[in-house]
Amino acid sequence: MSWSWFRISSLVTRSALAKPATRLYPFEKRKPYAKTRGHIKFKINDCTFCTICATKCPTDAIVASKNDKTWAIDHSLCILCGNCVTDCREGCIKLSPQPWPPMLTKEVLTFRKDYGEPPPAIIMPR
Amino acid sequence: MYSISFLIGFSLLAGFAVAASPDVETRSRRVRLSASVIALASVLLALFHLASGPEFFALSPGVLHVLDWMFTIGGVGLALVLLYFCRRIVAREWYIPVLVVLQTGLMLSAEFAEVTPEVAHPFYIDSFTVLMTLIVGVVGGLICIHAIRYMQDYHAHEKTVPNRQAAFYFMLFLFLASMFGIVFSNHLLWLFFFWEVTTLCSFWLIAYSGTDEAVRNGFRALGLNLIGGVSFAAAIAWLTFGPGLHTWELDQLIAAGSAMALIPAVLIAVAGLAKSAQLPFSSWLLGAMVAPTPVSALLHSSTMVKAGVFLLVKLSPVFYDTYAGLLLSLIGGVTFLVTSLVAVNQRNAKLVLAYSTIANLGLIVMCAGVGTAGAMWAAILLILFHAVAKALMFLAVGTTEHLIGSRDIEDMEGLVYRRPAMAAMMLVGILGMFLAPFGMLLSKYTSFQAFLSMDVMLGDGLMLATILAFGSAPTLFFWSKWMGKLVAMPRRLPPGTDPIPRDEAIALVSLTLITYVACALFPLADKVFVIPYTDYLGALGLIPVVAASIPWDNIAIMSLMLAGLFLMPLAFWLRPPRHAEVSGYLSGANVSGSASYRGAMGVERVVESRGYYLSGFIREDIMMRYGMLGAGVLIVVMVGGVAL
Amino acid sequence: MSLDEPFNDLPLDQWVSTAERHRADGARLVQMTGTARGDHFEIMISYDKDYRCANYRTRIPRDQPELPSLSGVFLAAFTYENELKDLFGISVPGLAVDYGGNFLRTKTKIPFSGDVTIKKEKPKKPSAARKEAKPANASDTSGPEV
Amino acid sequence: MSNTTIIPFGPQHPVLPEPIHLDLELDDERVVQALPSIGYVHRGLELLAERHDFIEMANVAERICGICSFIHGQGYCQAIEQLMGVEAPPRAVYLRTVWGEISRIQSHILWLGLSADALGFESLFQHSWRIREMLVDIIEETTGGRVIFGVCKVGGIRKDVNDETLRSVRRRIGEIRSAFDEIANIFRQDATVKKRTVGVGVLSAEDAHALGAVGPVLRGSGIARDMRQLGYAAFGDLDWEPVVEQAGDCYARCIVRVREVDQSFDLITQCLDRMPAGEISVSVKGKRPTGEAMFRLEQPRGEVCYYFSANGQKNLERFRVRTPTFANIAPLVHMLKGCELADVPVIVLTIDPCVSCNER
Amino acid sequence: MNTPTWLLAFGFILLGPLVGALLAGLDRRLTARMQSRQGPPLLQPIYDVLKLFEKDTLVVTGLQTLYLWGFLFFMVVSGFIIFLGGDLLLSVFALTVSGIFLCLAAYSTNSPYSNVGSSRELMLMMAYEPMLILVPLGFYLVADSFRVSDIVAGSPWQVLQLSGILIGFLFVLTIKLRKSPFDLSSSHHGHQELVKGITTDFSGSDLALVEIAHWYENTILLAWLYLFFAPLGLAVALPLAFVLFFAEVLVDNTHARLKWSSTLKASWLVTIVFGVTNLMLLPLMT
Amino acid sequence: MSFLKKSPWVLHYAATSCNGCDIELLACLTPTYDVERFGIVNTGNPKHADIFLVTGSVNEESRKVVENLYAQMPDPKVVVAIGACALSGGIFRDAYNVYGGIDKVIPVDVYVPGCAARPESIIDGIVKALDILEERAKERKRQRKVVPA
Ligand code: NFV
Ligand code: SF4
Ligand code: SF4
Ligand code: SF4
Repeated sequence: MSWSWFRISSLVTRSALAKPATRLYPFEKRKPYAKTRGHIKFKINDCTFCTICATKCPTDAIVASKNDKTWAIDHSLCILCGNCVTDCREGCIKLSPQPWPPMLTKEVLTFRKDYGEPPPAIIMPR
Repeated sequence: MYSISFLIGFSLLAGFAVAASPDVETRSRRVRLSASVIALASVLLALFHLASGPEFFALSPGVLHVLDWMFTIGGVGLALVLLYFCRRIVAREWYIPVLVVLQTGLMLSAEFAEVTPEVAHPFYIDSFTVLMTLIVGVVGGLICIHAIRYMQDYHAHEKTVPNRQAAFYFMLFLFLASMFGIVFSNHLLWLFFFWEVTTLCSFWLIAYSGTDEAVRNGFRALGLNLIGGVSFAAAIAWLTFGPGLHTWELDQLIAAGSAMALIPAVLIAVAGLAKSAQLPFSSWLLGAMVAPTPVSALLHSSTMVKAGVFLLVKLSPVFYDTYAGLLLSLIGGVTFLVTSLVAVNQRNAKLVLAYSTIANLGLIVMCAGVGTAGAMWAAILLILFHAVAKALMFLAVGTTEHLIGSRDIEDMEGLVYRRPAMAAMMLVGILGMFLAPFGMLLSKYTSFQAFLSMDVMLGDGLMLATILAFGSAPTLFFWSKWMGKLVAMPRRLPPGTDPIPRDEAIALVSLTLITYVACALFPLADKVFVIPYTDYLGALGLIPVVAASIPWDNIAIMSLMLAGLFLMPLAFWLRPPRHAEVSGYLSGANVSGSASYRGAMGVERVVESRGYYLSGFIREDIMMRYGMLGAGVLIVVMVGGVAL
Repeated sequence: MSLDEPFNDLPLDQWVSTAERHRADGARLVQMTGTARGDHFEIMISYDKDYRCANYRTRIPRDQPELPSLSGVFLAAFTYENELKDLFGISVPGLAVDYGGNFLRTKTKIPFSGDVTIKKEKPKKPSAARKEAKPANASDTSGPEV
Repeated sequence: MSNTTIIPFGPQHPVLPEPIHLDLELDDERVVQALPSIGYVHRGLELLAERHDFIEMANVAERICGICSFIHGQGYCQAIEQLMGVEAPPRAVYLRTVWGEISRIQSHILWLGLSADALGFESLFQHSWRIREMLVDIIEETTGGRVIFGVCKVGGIRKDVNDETLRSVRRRIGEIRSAFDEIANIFRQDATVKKRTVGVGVLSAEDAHALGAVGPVLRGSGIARDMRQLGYAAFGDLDWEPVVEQAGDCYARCIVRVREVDQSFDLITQCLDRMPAGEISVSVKGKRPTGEAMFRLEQPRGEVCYYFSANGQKNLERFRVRTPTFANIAPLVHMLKGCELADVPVIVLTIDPCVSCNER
Repeated sequence: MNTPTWLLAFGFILLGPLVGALLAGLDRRLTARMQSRQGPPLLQPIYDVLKLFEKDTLVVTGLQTLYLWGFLFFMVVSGFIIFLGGDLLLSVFALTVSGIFLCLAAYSTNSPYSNVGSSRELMLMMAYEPMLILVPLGFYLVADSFRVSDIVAGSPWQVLQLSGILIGFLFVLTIKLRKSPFDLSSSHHGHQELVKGITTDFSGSDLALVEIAHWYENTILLAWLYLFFAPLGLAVALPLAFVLFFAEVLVDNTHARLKWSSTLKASWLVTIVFGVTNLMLLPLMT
Repeated sequence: MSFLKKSPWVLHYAATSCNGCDIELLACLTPTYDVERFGIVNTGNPKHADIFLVTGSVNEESRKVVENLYAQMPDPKVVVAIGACALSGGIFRDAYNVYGGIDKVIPVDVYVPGCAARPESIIDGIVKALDILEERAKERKRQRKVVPA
């Protein structure tokens, strides 16, 4: 043992006496940063079903169809790159700072224009 | 008296009878019969002398005279035989014949001295002797029975070794006879004769296979034991010619106390140290491991080497509270510490056993040097438990070697599954060697107590206790490691099928039972074998008397532990828990259902776990060299100091 | 950066001698790799000395893909050569530590030799999605309330 | 019979956060031989260049590895820009440099934590990661991701960072720096840490050179080679020297990283001081990369080499990454010989192996 | 041997693990706080063990459960002896036997990690055994008995007389409690070269047995510490023992793990320098 | 009540992941998130684990490991797949050497999306897994009552 021991012991003792650095997550939630990429949020209102977002998506997480007026996203595929957000000319797609919650089954969230607003989610289990 | 002569005489005759057998069958039968008779006779003798004080036997002058002459002639004859064997020695060992001549010369000069001391009681029996008789008779007998089958297998394996089994058994029984002689003789000259006969037997049996190595090791054993012999002869010469004490009787010598008897006692102690392979002399016992295993079991662990410590314990009252005694204890201590550590290095089962034997003898020597009742108590019980457990271990290793073809501890992996019976017996043997609640550990307990209450100089007992504490640690390490190997899951070999040969099984099972029973009944053993002896010495005023040392609740708890050790496997065997079996954790690379994994380069590899030998940490050669040096210095100081 | 460090063509028989020359020069082996072309493999190698790279390229035919090993010159080459062996199926005689094609273990053997191709698939028709569409199970799938 | 214990070390092993496998042969505890085998993280992402066009491919490049993710993205984008002959605006270049250094610090602190853990120094591990988390907060605030930054794109960066944030970054960097100093001194001086690392896994300068070691492994052996000296991004304008240690043992490599963290703090401050204003990206519409070239960058673990071959198509012809870990495998095998079992994780960690980089 | 001591001894069998579990819980909590973490609830060790009983038990060989029972049994015996006021040296021996059973259990499984772990455990036993034996010897010299009941009734100055022994004991306590820098054979937190060392191949109820035995061990070791101060009376001795016990947590959190050879050398050195020297000087102090 | 819920021990394996999710997982264990609050311990050993946390898109080599680790975990157990890779292969799903998704290899109970999955999501995922774990424990108890051993 040498004097160097006191450095770490002082750090450790100070930490023991101070408040822990822990964020008590599920009980206390912190405010997300504006830029945080949590999940892809879609508003169908202005969508023209041009499918640009679908082609630009590197993982094919988005499937859009003009004929059926549907737009679907598979959150299990999305890597939150944000390409769709920048490429959508209508501004239908936003990045929400909240992460998509864990799922019990992998599901595709499908939006269809006919249902109007607010769009009910339609699920297709894979 | 008759029982004594019967034991010595019958053993000798049995030797001749066995050697003269016309064929193998007859010989086996005769060995079995004689061994049983010897064992039975020793048990009977024990029963007759149960828990009694010492008895001394006088002989009529005529008989005494005849016997005296016979022993003299025998002594000379022995010297001639040894000189005859010496024709095969190499130049470096020129000192052996010199030693033979020297000791015979000393002997004869004593014998033909002008005034020789009267010997009133040439033989005696006391409870310690009874214990030794039981060890020699029962354990020795069982080893002889074990040897029957073992030697057949041995010759079947070792084609090049000339088959001299007739002579082999003769030597074994001759050895038993002389062991009985040693434990019963009160006449120092006779004792010395028997002593030398055991040396001869040991030499011959070590060299049995006739290979260069065996012969070389045989001569090493002979040479080192002869140094002890010369020292013994010198003691006798001192007792004959020297000033002061003038006696040829062991009990007189002991009774004379340290003031009078220290010089001859120290000289005899050197002989005892050589015989029980204490440190500067240890190398012979390691070399002796080339002998067939029953020989190792009989001579080099349970009986002959015990003769050395037997004598030391006998002389122990002389050493009580003397510097010589302290030095003796230290020699034992150094031996204990060094050999325990070195044993960690070994993977050859017989070498482990050899080192541990030396270590345990060292422990006994430590106790002998202290010389209090407690120490003697510990020493005597150590002799008992060690003899039984070690014989069991040696025989088990021998049998296992024939069953699995190796005496390497690593090859005994998974013996519990491959050879459950063998493994169980070995486990009992190992447990007996070092674990609570078995006897060895008990004796250690008492040794601690004895050491702490000794009082030669400041810190002496503490020194010994510390040595004991440090020396026990490696013992624990290598024995547990061995047990670990036995219980490990076998990775390759399937269970063996061929049964354990009957003779070997008899010996092994009996020894296992004896080990267990000896532990269970140890309070009895202590009452029967030790207390009468120490009480007698106390009554003579040679040592301080103390009350029995182990309190009852300790005994109760130890019985509880022993019962636990017995009942738990039983309960487990009756109602085994049913759990799903999977293969071990191999970092997720398992090949399913086996002990192999997908390794680098696309090969499938079997995992292996070898024991730790600490070979980079404990260096056998260096440790032994320093140990020898240290113990050598201690011996020189002891002898020199006393002589001055 | 390194547009000014072009790849020099090197005949196969100078492969080892060039390495030896660079080694004597005190250069360091930076990397080795390959590319599968029509009927041959290109093997590229780079040596570095004082932050300057010397790059070489050699060609070995597909029907006899054999490259002399440099692991005798630069021991570091053995990882690259094993990789070439595993990914391109090039045999490298004289390899110091030869994994025998088990260094970088892949599902398809020698995937970089041009047999494995990964093309963009056609996006699925969402009509397929509609067929099996069913109403949402609100508790599981509703996104976070933002 | 031999006295070797054979142990499969990995692929799943708590000391290794990532799957790598070593066949260990031990005598008592001394390593007689250690043979690595890899392939647990091989995805074959170089071939994904056939699947994704060169713009999308930046996303793949970033996901070569989650630790050195940003510099992969940066290297990829820089290289494509050069092959296309466009130049990213200076603000983008400076921000890239800042992020690159932040990424280096977080990688080094992460490594310091893991190596403390391998030494059995749990509290030091926890405290290192506590400090790393402060850094991750900066990353999240400026980029929106915690480990995958996702800010680089061919032609510049995606999102600007406003000056107010930059000022707060500057302040926070100072705080982190003083928190880190405390930890750094423990790594530098603690007796048990030294006991476990000094003289362990020694790699001489000659061996390091011959075995092709890179990064802190090479610099820990006394050879000053740092690819940032090539002057890519803003490094040409900044004022710094490569960090070198002479001993070549685990301790030296550890100290190199500790000192590099300090150096990176400096570099970040320098960049923030000189941060140019202006555009953050240029349009690359209609341009395609052509030609072939090799590019080198300094990752936290050392020199990374990219090889590109493009022929004016949307998809690259060949994309190849030689990562620093790959170059450090040979030195690792060399160092492992003759060490002790307890040293294995320490030595393995001091090359800071990144298996997903290594196998791509 | 009167009624209260019997009560104490049987009380140990029943409540010993509970005390040990709380010690373990406190230990974990304190460790967490030292690492700036919130840490688990105090009863976490108990939850863990109860959970383990709910899990399946996978074994490599059925025999391993037997050895683990041996481990637990001898551990209980060892503590029983102490709380009965019995023989301390015998208690050490029982503790050793129990340790060996744990090693046997680990040896009997197939994973090289547990095998190396038990080899290391044996090495550690070899390292701490001499010191552990010196403690009763020291008590014997001051209290003239190995018996706990006599030691408790000894002189209040004994802790000063045995200060070297106490230091040595604290040193090996670090090994016994499996704390860094000597956490070689199994590990608190899974990040070491031996995975979980000795316990690698135990699961479900088998692992629970190990945990319970460790709880007993905690209590026993606390009792050992208590013995040093026992003559000072419960009110002084117990807090002191607690403080020293938790000083080990600080040690745990301020050291990197050492290697086995350093451990062996260090502990033997400490044993000699503090333990043996203390014993040798003892006659001068009395 | 089942104590499984109070003391979930986790095993983490990076099956062909890019490290991103693994770091986030490790971050959960460190002071800022400290999942030991819930009794969660990273055991590093399948035989002690209740929850299997897998990241990455699984290739041939890691498939064998994942299967083996899963088999070596004693029941009841749950599997949590973390990150886009583990859910579906993410960006690598077209690469030639990956299977894409842990559920192609072993049954997955909870899917935690994200690239990389954030520590908060991972904690949520584990909490979800706890309910399933408890459900399984209850189920087993019921079965045990029906069929006495
Ligand atoms: N630094 C780095 Fe990488 C790269 N390139 C490398 O081995 O970490 Ni994942
Ligand atoms: S979301 Fe935007 S890009 Fe996508 S289909 Fe609708 S309008 Fe087009
Ligand atoms: S964020 Fe990226 S991956 Fe996700 S849907 Fe948009 S384009 Fe696809
Ligand atoms: S999901 Fe994203 S961050 Fe996670 S392993 Fe896959 S590529 Fe890496």
